[in-house]
Amino acid sequence: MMLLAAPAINIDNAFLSGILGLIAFTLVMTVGVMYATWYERKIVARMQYRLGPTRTGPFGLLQPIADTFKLLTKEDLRPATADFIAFEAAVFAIFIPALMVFVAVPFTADWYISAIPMSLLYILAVSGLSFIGFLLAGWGSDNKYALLGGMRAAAQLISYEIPMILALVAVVMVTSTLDVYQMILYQDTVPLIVWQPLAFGIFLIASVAEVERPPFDIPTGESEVAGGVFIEYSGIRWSMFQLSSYVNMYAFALLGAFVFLGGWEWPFGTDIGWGYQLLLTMVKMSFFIFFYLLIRATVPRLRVDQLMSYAWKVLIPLSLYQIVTNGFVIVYDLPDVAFLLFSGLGVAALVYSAAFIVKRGEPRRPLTMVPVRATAKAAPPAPAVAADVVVEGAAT
Amino acid sequence: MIGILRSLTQVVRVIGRKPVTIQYPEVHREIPNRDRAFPILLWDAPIDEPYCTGCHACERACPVECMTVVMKDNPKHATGESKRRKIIDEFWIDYGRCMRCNICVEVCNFEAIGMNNTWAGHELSRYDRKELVMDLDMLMSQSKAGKVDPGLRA
Amino acid sequence: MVTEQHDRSLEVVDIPINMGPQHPSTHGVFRMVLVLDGEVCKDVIPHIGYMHRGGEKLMEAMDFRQGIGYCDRTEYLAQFSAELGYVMAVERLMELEIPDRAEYIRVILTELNRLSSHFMFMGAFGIDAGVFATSFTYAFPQREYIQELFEEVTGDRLMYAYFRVGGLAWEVTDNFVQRVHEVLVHTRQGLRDLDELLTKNEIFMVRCQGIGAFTADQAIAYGLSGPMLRASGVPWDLRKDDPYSVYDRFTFEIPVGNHGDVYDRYLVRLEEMRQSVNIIEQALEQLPAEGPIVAEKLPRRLRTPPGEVYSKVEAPRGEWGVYLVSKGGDKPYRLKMRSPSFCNLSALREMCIGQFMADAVMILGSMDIVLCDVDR
Amino acid sequence: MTEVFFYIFAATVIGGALGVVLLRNIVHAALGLIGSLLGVAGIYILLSVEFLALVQVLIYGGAVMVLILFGLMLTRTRELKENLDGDQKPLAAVAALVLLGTFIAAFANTEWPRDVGQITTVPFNDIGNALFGRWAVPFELLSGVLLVALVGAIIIAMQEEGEQ
Repeated sequence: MMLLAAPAINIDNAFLSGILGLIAFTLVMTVGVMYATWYERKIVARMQYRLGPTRTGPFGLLQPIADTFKLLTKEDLRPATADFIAFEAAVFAIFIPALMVFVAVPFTADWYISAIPMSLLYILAVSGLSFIGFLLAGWGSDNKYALLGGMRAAAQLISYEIPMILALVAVVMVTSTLDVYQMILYQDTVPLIVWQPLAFGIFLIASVAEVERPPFDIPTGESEVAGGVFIEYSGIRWSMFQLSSYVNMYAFALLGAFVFLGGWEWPFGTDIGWGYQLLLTMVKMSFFIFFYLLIRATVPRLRVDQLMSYAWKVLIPLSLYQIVTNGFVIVYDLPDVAFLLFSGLGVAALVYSAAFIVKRGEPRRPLTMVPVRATAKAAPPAPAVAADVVVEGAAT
Repeated sequence: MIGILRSLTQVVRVIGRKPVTIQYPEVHREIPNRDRAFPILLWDAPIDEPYCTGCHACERACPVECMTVVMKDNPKHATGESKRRKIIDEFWIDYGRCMRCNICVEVCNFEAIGMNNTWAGHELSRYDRKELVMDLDMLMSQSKAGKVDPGLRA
Repeated sequence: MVTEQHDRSLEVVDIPINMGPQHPSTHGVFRMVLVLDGEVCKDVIPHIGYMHRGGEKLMEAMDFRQGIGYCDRTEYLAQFSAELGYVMAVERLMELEIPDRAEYIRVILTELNRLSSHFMFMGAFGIDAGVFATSFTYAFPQREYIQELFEEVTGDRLMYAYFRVGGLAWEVTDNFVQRVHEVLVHTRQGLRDLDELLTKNEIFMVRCQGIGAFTADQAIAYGLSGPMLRASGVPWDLRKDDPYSVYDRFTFEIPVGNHGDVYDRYLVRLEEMRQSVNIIEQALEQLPAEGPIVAEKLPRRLRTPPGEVYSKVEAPRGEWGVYLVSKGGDKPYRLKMRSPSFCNLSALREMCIGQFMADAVMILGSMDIVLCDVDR
Repeated sequence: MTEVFFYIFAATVIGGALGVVLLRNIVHAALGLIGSLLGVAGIYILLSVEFLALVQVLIYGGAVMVLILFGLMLTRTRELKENLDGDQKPLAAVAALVLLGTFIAAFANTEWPRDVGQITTVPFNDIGNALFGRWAVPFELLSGVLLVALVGAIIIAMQEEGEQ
């Protein structure tokens, strides 16, 4: 039984090491999330001609700590008509599964909390539990916005879990293991993103939906349901929601890095030290995080019916296609390139699908331009003024 | 998908551009000479008295009636130091009501009132709205100290 | 132990949801009650009046110069258009001849104001669509350059009170023409940014297309004006159809939509901004270098002859009209503002019924209302 | 140590089940059901059938509960004031007693494995092979039934929408 701090300490008791690992992990994760928010604010600010936090400490580095203290000392409100049990339990029902996912995550070759033989299934099963919290929060807040948000959240989580699981099933067919650790070892030469680009694309999209980040943030859509399920929460409870949403983001980024990008195995193998492995994992993870941030700043929110139809009409058929073609390749023992071939065709379909969902009804006609001619005589012209002014800061 | 990719490249391109943020309390944006914040009274430095004679023109013209003017006989006129027979005694402007329309400046016959065009005219936050009612000393203090050069007059 | 008999059939209940006056996407203190069947709006009940201050009545108690400040405060995103409508009404009553230079400066500033107002729309509309403030921060720095120009010229960032009966309050700054050219560089960049970010984005398109569509007949029946009307396919623009000021001296194009939906309204506004840049450039070329900026023989105290007049201008949001009755003297006897926001907002219910809740937000955003203008 | 966990899980299962029956608030009862189902998953883990435990969490804890909660929350359960007991209470009691007797009889007559300490683990691959090899036909039949149910549900839902 490995311990989180296995390279440093050795504890034989499985329970003790597990509990210690969880505690240490929760603390590390909390700090990590605090700085994820800082990173997000800085990066997104630069995408928007802004600077982001600058006041607290150098480069605003103390901003997360200030925010934490603010949130912790804030008045904790509960609506008088809220359902006590549902309202209070919802926080934990979201928070605990989010952190439980990390029990099975192998950060490096010998650095994980618990080796679970079916860790992929475990991660999916546990992360799928969080919808209970959303439903309870939505119903327990006794607020119509929250109810609407909770229903949207549950429907969305359930819908996007299916393409996500199917995409991972396709990967499982290739690697023929349910253990994330084994899957990483499988990718010692070529990462799975090469053989299964379609599954990767589906996983990427579905994971954005699972962590409810834009463009799939309709359960909390600020401009529609004004915070959705979180609308009645404040202070520590609200920050726990935020914490778990970021922890979820980490979890899926890690899962993607392990399953599709080769985790700590590719391209250097297991021989390098655990420090480098951890670094490699983090780098791969931050690709995903950056992607999440990028589309957050760019893409508008989908509508709830479009969200559903995208999952059911595009992602699920494509993931089934991936499974079927994988089956062909495995049964008829075709070379690995066939994986890439079939999957690549699917990716083309996925790219096309974005245009496909746009199509509705008659074709668009461009604007008609009605010309207006000058009818009156202009005033005598002014003396020439330099029209080609060059302004600093204006990019071409 | 092409459209989304175009959006993404646009967003990434902006990362390289210069942010437009001005770090406000440390860096003050340069405000133009014509800027009009709130009306203040001007100080006739050579004679060492306000220009304002308390003629009530601005008070009558103010659309929101934020001014109160009381005039008195000018003591310096008796000694011959000043040509102004009457002079301002009390002057209140409620900055909380003023809508900064510039009309008081336009109607003033003595060029005695001007719009503050310094940052001091903008940074006027108070804890109590009663403190926004400025009396003669407050209205005059900036001009008296020679910090104001009202740019815009009409 | 027998309980009362109750109806076993499922009773379907619609959820009334109160949106506003403090909802993030109602653009001010607008409140609407959405009656939702699941996510679909079955009814929309708008509530207005939270901002009502009796502006028209206030202006009846003020002389013509004092009233200008209230025009700014009524239409606080298109102040110059509002001022122009009011000032033109008084000028028509007094039969004043406005010097050319003043007219050109008015046109330049009004068109710049249209740019700044449409920038505001682009930013807020992106947020309604769910772009995390990126459209907003693309639009606002560029809008800020325009605001700075206005501040240099008029002395104020928002409440200009610069157009006066008979001309302008004071001369523009010496480097005005050059400054406008500088600002236009930024404006073009902002237009490019927003165009790249939104126009072809598939998700943006799918959110906008086919939403809140109005045919030309419906649009005319509801008295829509401005981009809302033009998006529905009616090429009606007061700058073309009833030219005021010196608009008959410019060559430009009026964009007209073919679908009448939210996406067309967005496109029409985007194209209008390009045309505004075009008009400003022409106006800068034609702007007389020197000349009076105030009409001759302007009395110190403005007094109108008795009579009534309706003057209208093409404001960014549509037809901004001022109906003014005078019985002589220095104050209007009766003043009525025909505000485009109010008339456009009347179509909200018709547009929203049968659409999704998220679409209702988009439709409201596409109307680009100014609540102060609605309530007055 | 394992016993402690067993008792914790067992208490969760029984407590959750009691909650389902006894709690007045129907959403709280559903919460009890979730607890009960997750407790069962815990017992599966103690029995070293992780696959079953995870599937229990995934299917019962996830998919089934979401339907129940959806249904309960979208109906106006809070205003459901009337007594849910009917005048058939004695009959129900008789039925329950008969069921209990059957269970006890079955429990007593079953021949349980002697060695409780030894847990025979079933390899995950065997389950898969059995499911798609030996039991392939029943499995496919079952999925056909489910598909029919799914299509039927869609048709019913579409009809209701059309009626409005």
